[in-house]
Amino acid sequence: MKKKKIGVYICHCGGNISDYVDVEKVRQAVEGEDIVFLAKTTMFACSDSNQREMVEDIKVNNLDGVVVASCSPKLHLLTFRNVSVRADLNKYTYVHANIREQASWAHSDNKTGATEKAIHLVKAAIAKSRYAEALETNKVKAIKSVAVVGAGVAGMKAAISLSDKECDVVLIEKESFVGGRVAQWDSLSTTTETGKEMISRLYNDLIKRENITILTNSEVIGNKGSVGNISLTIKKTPRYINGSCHPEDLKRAIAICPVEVPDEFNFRLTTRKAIYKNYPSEYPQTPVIDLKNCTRCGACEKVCPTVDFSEKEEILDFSVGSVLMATGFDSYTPAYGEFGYATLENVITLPQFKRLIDTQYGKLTYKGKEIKNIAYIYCVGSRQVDGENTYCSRNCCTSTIHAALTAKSKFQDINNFHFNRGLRTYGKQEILYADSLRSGDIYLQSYEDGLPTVTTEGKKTLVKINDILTNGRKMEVEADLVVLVTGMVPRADNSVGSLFKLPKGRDKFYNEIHMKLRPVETVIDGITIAGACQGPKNIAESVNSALSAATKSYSILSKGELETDPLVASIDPEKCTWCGACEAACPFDAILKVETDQKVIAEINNTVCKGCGMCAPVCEPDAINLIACSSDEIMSMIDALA
Amino acid sequence: MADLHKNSAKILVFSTEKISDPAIDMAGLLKLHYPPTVYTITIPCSSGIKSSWILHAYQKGFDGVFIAADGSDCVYGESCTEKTGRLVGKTHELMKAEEIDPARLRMAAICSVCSESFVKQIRSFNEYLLKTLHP
Amino acid sequence: MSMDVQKKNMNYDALVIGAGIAGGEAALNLANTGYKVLLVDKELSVGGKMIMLSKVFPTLDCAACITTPKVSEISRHPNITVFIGSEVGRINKLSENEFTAQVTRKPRYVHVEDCTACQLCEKACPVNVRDQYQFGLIGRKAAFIPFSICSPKAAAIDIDNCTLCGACERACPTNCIDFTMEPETLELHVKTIVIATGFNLFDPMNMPRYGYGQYKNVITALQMERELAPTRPFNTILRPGDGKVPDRLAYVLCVGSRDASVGNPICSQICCMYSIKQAQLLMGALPMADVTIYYINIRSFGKGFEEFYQQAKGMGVNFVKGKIGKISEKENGNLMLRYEDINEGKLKETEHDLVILSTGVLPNAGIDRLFENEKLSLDSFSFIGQSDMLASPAKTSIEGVFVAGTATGPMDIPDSILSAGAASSEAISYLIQHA
Amino acid sequence: MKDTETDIQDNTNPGSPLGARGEIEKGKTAKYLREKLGGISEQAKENLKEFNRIKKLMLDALGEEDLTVKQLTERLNMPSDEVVYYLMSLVKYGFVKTGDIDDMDEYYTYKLNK
Repeated sequence: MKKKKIGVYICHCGGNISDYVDVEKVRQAVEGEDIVFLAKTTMFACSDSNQREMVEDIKVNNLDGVVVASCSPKLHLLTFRNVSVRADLNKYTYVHANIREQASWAHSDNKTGATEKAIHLVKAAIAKSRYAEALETNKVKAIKSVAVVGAGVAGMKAAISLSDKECDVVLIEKESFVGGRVAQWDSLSTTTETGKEMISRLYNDLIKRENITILTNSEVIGNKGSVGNISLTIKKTPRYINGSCHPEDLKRAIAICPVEVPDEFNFRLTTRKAIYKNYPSEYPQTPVIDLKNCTRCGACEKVCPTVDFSEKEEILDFSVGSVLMATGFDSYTPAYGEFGYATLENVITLPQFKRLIDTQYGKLTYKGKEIKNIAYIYCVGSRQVDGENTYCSRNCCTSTIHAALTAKSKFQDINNFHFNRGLRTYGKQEILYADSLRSGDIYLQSYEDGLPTVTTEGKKTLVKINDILTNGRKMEVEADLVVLVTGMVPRADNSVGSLFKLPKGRDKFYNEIHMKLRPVETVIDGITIAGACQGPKNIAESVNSALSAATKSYSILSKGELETDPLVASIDPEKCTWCGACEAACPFDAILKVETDQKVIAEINNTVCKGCGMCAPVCEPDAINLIACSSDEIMSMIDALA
Repeated sequence: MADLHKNSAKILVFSTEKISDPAIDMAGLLKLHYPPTVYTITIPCSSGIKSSWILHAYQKGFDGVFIAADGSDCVYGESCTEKTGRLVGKTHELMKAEEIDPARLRMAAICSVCSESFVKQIRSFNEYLLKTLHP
Repeated sequence: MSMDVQKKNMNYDALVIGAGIAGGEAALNLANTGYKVLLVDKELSVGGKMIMLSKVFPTLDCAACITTPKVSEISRHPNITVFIGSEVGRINKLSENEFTAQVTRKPRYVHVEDCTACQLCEKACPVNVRDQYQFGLIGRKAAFIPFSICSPKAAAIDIDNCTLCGACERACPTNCIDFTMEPETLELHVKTIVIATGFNLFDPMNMPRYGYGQYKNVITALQMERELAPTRPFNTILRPGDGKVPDRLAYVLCVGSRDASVGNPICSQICCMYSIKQAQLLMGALPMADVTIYYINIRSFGKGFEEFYQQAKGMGVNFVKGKIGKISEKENGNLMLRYEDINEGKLKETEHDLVILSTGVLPNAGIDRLFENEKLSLDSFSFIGQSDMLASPAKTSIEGVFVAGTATGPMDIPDSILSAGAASSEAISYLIQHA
Repeated sequence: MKDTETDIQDNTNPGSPLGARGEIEKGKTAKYLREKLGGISEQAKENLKEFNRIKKLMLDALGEEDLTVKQLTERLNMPSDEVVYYLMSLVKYGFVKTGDIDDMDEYYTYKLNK
């Protein structure tokens, strides 16, 4: 084999690296390596001018490959692979060394150590480069269809956007009805449209589209394949109502049903029957029978002919190219006794309060008592000092002020007292805060080390605070109702997330690859995330991320074909003696037993192999190597690091 | 280099591209320091590590080898944990045969946000190796 | 006027106005889907405001590391044509998916394709004027490369300050400088438009009580951003009044935001976080310095923001809940800040040696006037109006015209990028539906 | 430069008669514009004069000894912020370099970059 000629570029990263790593010393340490034809330092390796210089260098000097030592390959591996391609090199000849996250930053306390480590890391990359060969990418047919998981506002908008782009969509909703959280709200800020009206508008748009399949009562329970061709198994629970139900029959059926259970749609403020609909205009318009609570008394069957208990659970299979996750959030449930929650009867959460004011007219009452003084305690379950939820839930300040103003305008003699920790009505939402101050709402503030308390004295409920806005004065409000401003938390049920192996961030919401470079993509190829499953967001922010994710999912598939890394396992037929150990180890059934030249050996099915390497260590005769991670490469990297 | 060895052992880390690498990167981002003689080789999945690589590292003078395993987060399936465990067991046997202290091979599950746990693990491993190998 | 307009045969699927991070992202999304895009920006480089920043919150990635690869991808994308140093003139909607737009290209006096950015012209030029890309902290030549990571990386001539001595031309090895260039106005046809014209910053000269302009050690946060950037003007942190290394720095938040008296009642959404970020960077650059942030409310609402705020507190940044009344200057250039300490309910006075004003976000006005036969509605703060703000945030009052990034109101970089994703999604859908 | 009917490529420049008109020589176009405009603006002229004056004063002063901004301010009898601006520009252009910082870690001295 002819000796390789490579170029090495060591990035200053404008000080991020060069403040701690002596990049010139690294350059000098590696320029003498036998295959290194040129070694340069550069202020920003990723800059346009350096990229051009690299292309020029490769072409002029007929380089066989390049190594860039800069930031994490998560950020710029693709950037430099593309540079190689522009210089007519195969992209797999490119090797990356991470001397920022794993050298300059990790060892910013030890410049000599960081420099030594960077030298070793670059030498290891050069060693790997010695073996890096030109590879053909695998071309995979991409199914132009996207599964959108979750039919809240984000999922619905993503589905519409994909459908507009002539992409097939299967919209999968776990609940019996679409609309998610937004369907639970009436009045929204910045618009006269109610949440329910907005959902109706989106639903009417969805159902007229032939390329969208809407599945309610449905859950993804199986997932096979990879980007371009993902086979989903979906379990669809029946509604036990066959065909469209006559409204009058339905009314009678609901009236006659003897079961009463707490209504989750109204956050358990009210009850519903076992056969139910959450609100009259709800979609789909067919009601549902909640079999978990149904006593099978048969009363509804008698008054409504469409009730059909013989319906069976269905298992459906869909093949899609990409999956867009829009599974939303849960509302934080306060701990028992947290600010009197569950121990005092007039303490409720913000979502409950919003349902309460939406469902009442004339007088505002709770548990039969008229409400005048309302105390709102902010940041319950968010910005926790002792708890795990250290993040701000972003939307609750605005949502609370909006609800408080709505209550004031809808009911008489309401006094709002806001026990906050610094209002975060960012951007134009500030206007709402100003309106609230103007309307006479009272704001009292504390720091995290002096949170308000909720106590009772006789029949009175008292909220006390040392108010920092009035020089730490002890203030006390007698509240008829205490509203705990609960924030957003990740879904407690993460079954679909774990099915797709979606990584979570420190806040336990799904994590994007990079907040600014790739904000809606996950490390799992072909799976995008949208809306509040990625972190707290308001409606407009959820929609923006939904449309971004839709564009990303679409662009992966729009060409009908996509390229995947050819980094699969390979078998040395000389060494292989077919013992079957590899076949047993492979989780993807990618290993076949074949007969050649009177010898039985293993063979890799390249289109199925995902390149995990699980087969390699179990092979007794050491006949299996992963392309680009072969024993030769790893051993030579170890030599360079030693 | 001699100076560096006084308080830092030479450790080879096998880390996985999608799960533990992001944690190690984030440790750098958060400037959670650990000894600079800790080097990472990235592989797709921890269950693909060959015993021969680990033994080679000891021959070349590494004090310790640390497997930052995917654990149950592995994108290639749940069998990863068990398979990685098995190959560590097998390697321990080989190490004993060559009279290498099996405790010089350590494994811990490092998820994509386990930066602090990674640094903690590495620091304690470093202390152990310094105590036993460079007293 | 119409005599000068050249009706070249130029058709694009989309016109993206503004090549900042939002416009760039929208252009890339459209181009990667196969559409021909014309990206227009009035500056000498693509990259907008973000490319000028040091590091960005809350991950402390350097801004250059995020912008430069995008900028590089934009400049070489086969489906993107970039007109920099260019302004969009009148726009007319002819039919459902047909707009005409005039674009005026101002002369750069340099043939970009021939320039090698060797900087010999810069060396030869005798003129020194304040560098707008360093916010006036330092000088630059009249023949100059705008900044080190600009794209295209090529020289430009600042004709207003040029003495036409010809030294640059004589020094240029590729003969790429050309003073015969003239502005030209082109009329083009596009099917859809994305507006990503970004924002302006509040000019603190409009608040005389803070002394900006008068007291030289009162600077804006954008000036501090440059002092902290890798391509920093002083190569260390100095106060511009006398070159002293500062050690008692103060941030004044909400300068020109949340303040109806200056006509901007809304919150600028980014100032708390960029100030906290700068404070963290300053703690690193000047380990002995005290950094105080005077705030009304800290709005660390985004993903990872609250943790970033707590991290700054942990590093020792001093947060004071207080409203600054007046700043006055001492003889030694230090500044006295009079403020109302909200916690103690007292008026107080503290001395600092450098004061940084965290100025707010204002609309980049004027774009609505370009539309001749349709009305582009604005909101009550003069940002571009969103016709369906919650369900389709990128839609404007004109069908086929979409809006991305801070043109609709203040937002941070991640939100700008998501908003650009939404605008390009709507534009792609529009192009497919009206093909 | 290009035929008007062709598509304009990335980053090309606005129109220029160069080449079209034989009489303007490449590399000597400043003269053309000066003649066309009938001279240059007074302000640009003044600005250049002022810069050259201050540059000379600063370089002369630093030629005698290394100085801080404060000392330069006194020698040149000009506002200290102007001194910072011009001095840092001269550092950027390579005439001056930054020396050591004083014992209080407050002010750097500056010296000629020989």
